[in-house]
Amino acid sequence: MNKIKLTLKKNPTVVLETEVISPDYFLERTHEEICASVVYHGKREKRLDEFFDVDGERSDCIEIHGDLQRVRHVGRAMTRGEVTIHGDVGMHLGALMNGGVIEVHGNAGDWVGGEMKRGKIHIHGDAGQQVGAAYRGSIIGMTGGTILVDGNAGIEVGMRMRRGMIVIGGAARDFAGLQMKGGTIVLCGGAEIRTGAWMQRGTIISLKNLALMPTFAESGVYNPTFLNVYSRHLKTLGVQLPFAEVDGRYRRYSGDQGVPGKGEILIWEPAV
Amino acid sequence: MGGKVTCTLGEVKNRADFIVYWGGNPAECHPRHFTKYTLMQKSPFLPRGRKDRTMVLVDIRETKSAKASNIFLQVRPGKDFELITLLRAMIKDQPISEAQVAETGLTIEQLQDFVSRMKAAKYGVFFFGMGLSMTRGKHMNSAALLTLAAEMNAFTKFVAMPMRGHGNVTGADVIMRWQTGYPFGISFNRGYPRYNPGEFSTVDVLVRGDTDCAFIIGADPGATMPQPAIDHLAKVPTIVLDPHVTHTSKLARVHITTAPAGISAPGTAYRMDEIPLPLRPALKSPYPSDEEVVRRIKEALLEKPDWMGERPQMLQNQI
Amino acid sequence: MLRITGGTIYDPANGINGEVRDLYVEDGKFVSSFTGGRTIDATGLVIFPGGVDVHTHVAGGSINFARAMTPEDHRRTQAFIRSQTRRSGLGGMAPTTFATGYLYAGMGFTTVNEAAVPVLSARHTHEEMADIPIVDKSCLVLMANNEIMLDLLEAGEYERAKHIVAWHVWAAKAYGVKAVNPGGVAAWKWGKDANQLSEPVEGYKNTTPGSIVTSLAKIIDELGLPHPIHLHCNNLGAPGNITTTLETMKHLEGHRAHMAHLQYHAYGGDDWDTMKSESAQLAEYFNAHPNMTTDAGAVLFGDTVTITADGPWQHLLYKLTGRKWGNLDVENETGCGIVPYSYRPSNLVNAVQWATGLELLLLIDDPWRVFLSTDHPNGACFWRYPEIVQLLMCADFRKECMAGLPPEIMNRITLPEINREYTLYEIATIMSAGPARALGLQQKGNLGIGKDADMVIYHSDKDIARMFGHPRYVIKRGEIVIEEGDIRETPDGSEYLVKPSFDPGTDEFLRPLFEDRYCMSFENYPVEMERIERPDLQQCITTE
Amino acid sequence: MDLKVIDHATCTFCGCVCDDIQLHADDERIHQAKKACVLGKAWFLNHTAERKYPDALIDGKEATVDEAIAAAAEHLYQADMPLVYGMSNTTCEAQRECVEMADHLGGLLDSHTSL
Repeated sequence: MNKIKLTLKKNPTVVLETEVISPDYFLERTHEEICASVVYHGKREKRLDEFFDVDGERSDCIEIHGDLQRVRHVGRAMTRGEVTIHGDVGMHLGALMNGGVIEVHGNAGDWVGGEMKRGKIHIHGDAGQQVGAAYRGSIIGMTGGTILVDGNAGIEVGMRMRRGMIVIGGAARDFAGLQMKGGTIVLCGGAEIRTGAWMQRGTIISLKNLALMPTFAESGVYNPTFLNVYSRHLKTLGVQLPFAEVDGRYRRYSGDQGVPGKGEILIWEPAV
Repeated sequence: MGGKVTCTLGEVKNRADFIVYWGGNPAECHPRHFTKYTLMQKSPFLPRGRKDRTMVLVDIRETKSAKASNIFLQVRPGKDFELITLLRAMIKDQPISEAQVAETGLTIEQLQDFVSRMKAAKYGVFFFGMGLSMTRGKHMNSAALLTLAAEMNAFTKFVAMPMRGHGNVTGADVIMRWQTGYPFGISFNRGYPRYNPGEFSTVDVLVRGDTDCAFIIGADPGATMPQPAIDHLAKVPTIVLDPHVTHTSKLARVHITTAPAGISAPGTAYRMDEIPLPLRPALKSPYPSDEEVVRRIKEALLEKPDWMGERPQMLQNQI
Repeated sequence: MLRITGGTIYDPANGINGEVRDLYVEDGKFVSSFTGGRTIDATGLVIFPGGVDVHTHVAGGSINFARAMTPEDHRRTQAFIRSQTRRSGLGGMAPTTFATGYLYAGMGFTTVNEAAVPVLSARHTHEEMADIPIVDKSCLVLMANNEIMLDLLEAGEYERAKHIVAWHVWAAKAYGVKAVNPGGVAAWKWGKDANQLSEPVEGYKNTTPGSIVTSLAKIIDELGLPHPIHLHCNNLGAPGNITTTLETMKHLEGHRAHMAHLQYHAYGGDDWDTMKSESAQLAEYFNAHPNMTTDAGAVLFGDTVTITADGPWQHLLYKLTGRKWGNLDVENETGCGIVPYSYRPSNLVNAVQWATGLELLLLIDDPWRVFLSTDHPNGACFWRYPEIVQLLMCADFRKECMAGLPPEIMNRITLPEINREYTLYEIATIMSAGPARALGLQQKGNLGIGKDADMVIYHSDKDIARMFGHPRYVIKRGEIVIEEGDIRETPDGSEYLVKPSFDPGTDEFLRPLFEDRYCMSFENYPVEMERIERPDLQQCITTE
Repeated sequence: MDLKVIDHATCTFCGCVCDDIQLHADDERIHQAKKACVLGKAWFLNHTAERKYPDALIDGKEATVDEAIAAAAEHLYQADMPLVYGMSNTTCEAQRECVEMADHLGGLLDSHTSL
């Protein structure tokens, strides 16, 4: 398949902002046009090929190699195609994304999929803070799509999200699901404190025990059939969600009473 | 969604009959706050002054400010956010049990009493300090108290205000807002202001090494910031303007001594409630003012060739 | 020296209605003629005096509070990139100061009046105004809830109250006096509101909102301020508030008055479900009472942030919308509330508001007495004025817009029955000549000899919104500031002030009261003249 | 010796910004700060008009203000991502210059608030 391959050849000394690295932008552009795309090294306008070797043209399939920790806004607002990154990548990966697939074989910075609408992001390593979250002052975070993080994630996972799904394979830090309005967060490795704080609606599923806010009230045990559906969906994404009664059950908590909200947190209790 | 409900300090002086200090120690950090604004003043509405006012201190330890208070609520360290969220639930008559309250270190009776006093107040005010805003949860702790204050307005008049330290930090906040739209944590690298605390805030920027030259004025990060941040300041060219040769000056490439504001440099400063006040310097300094030095650096920059080149006048879509 | 030849001129102040004439500018003023100099060929173009906004909120504590509350809007709005000579800025619901200047000038406005300055934040307001480039500015100090003044009125000490008002105008370096919700803000500080004009204000025995209005109007007339009392009536935005508004107007008989954002005060009905427009009734009274001017406070559909010194209204909005809310109470005078808000055509209340603003503009006969405004940013952002011009000039376009409203609105508004279309001459009146006259700024809104050479040159265009949104040239005091959308120059504007006379003993009288009520030193309050960038002191006038 | 008296002086040590201080000063130092609190007194009395520090330092060596301004401007001009930080203990007038400089530099701008 026709594909554009970018290889980092010069390490940025400060932040490199590259919202042009996006399938939508590259699709109709020639090799020379891609090479000449404007990126921002700190405050200075530079050509993309000052930092990357560029191979290929006119494709919505992008493969990037190198340590991109300082490279931000890759795949911003993309609506189609694929971006595959071999290495770590910086902030705002796939922010405002509206379709397509991003895969990172490495770690990602903060704001992965910030306010994204559609599409899929898979981070094989760790992610930073504010995965799928709302930007400062926005009322709504992620409104659709899927974010998978195999490793750990920072604070405020899914802050103010309304729809969509976030799966954290490892542990999340504080405030996962902060002010959540809908959608689903699956925490395979549990989370630190204040999970679901101020949530209005939505579901947080944790496979590890959680220290919950005092404003969540236990509302019974739960083996709902919809988890079966979730489980099958998650299986296609490579995530195992237990749902059989013989294996255990989910304890259900509702809150956050401080709002007051109608969110739910389901915590898996394996059968003894 | 909450919001921010606040007032000027004169309103507190004239009207506030219920004053809560949360995570701050005004007796030692803002010594005249009690006497000038909150507790001791009499007004037509509060003719008996201190006797007409109730003060509550919420803190993790019994500081000197506790002596001035009518009620001291000792919250367990790191449980402010939980406590405020419980209060948000209780003012809305959500069922809260003794067990839910336990982790805050307070009893349900204490919280019920606090809630009923808040609701009975004619004019309530929360002042919050760094004990709230700088502990785990940071801006969310402040947001929690601001939200509680906003929600209390369904019952009575209630406001909240941060106890800003450090002289004129409020002025910086106010000016950045009118000139850029944002209070702090700003980047101009795309030719217009963008805002993202965590991305553009200084400690994060320094720790990640996202800057290659630092201009420091009216602050001494070399004495207060985490070591990796200080290390980066030492690594890049750092420029310091300060009345003293500071810790930061010692690791800087350039230090310029300036006249201290309000002592020997004239100008304006904003109080914590965003009221501007003129400065009346008593001394003549042998050093130039910050204002003069920064203006001259700016003028020197303007004389250099334009590095930016042609850019559009305006963008419809920001990044 | 600049000459503009062959343009079609609309200059209502001099009765010139679409005549082709040449204009000559020297040293920032219009002159009769000269030879040489640069020439702009304006053949086929339309020339207006520069726009004047009589009522807007662009500088000071409240708009700056609104900026803090809406970072999400700053991100989605237009960004002005800095150049070697120009600062960067952001537009949107609450634009930054620099962008405010660029946006106003960009649509041909050259003078703006900041309508609400709390006594304590005057110094702040002036600092912000100094950072609004291009346009000339003035501001109005809030007085109607000033506790010291109210106490004096209560005690019957009218003369003393007058000195207090004059002292405050000068101390704040203001140009006039704004009265907001008289007596109501004082009550709000206890979580209450003053709704009845004849009932005593909370904490007073004799003083009523009505008596405050009458006294203040009289004081301002006697002081000879060029701009009359600038009044935001009680009960803003409430269904059925037409009664309050008409009663307020009766209290103003015999005095000059400017009624701010009348749209918000022209509702019938008993509650939100029955709310309807009473603009016809209001316009009828208004037409018969030439002592008053007004600005529309029109609403346009879309997002904005509402921000007024009317705390009670804002708390109601917060409860209605459940959105973010900010409130800032300033001691002894004012409170301001801030709520981001979206006006939607599908919302019956919003649709009534939209129609009411237009109805007032169309039903008030005399364009010299009703002015274009949205009470920026409350009804809509100021940079959307060209859309209102289009609605006023094109009845068909209005009908098109009405087709999108809920059908049940039709018995609540009179807009469908109005066929009036504004002429260019009338637009020039409500956008420039009229507000300049109401403000008492004789050098503005006027293309006559000796006046400030502020003008806007439009392409003649059937698309009215485009014509008024994208002028060919904007000229400020003889300098081309905008050319075909490009910002050419960003000169500093002047600030208009007045110094009404007051008893020199006022300081001594006021000092103890001030220090008792306020929380800053009396000496530190008055804004020093040297703090005002380019002050322009205007004379007080004699009114009969 | 007669001390100069300044009424209604403003203290910028903490966020209270008390503006009712009476200062008694000679040419060299402030001897009294009436009404100021213990922190404010220390603030006023510890600053003097003495030349305690060199005018400027470049790479640790004494320099003139002119040289230091030129060096500062050059460092800032060369940087790809300069940072302007602090602005707590200074005047609004200086803060406005700082914001303008950051705008011109295309750099980062931040205050103590972000800590």
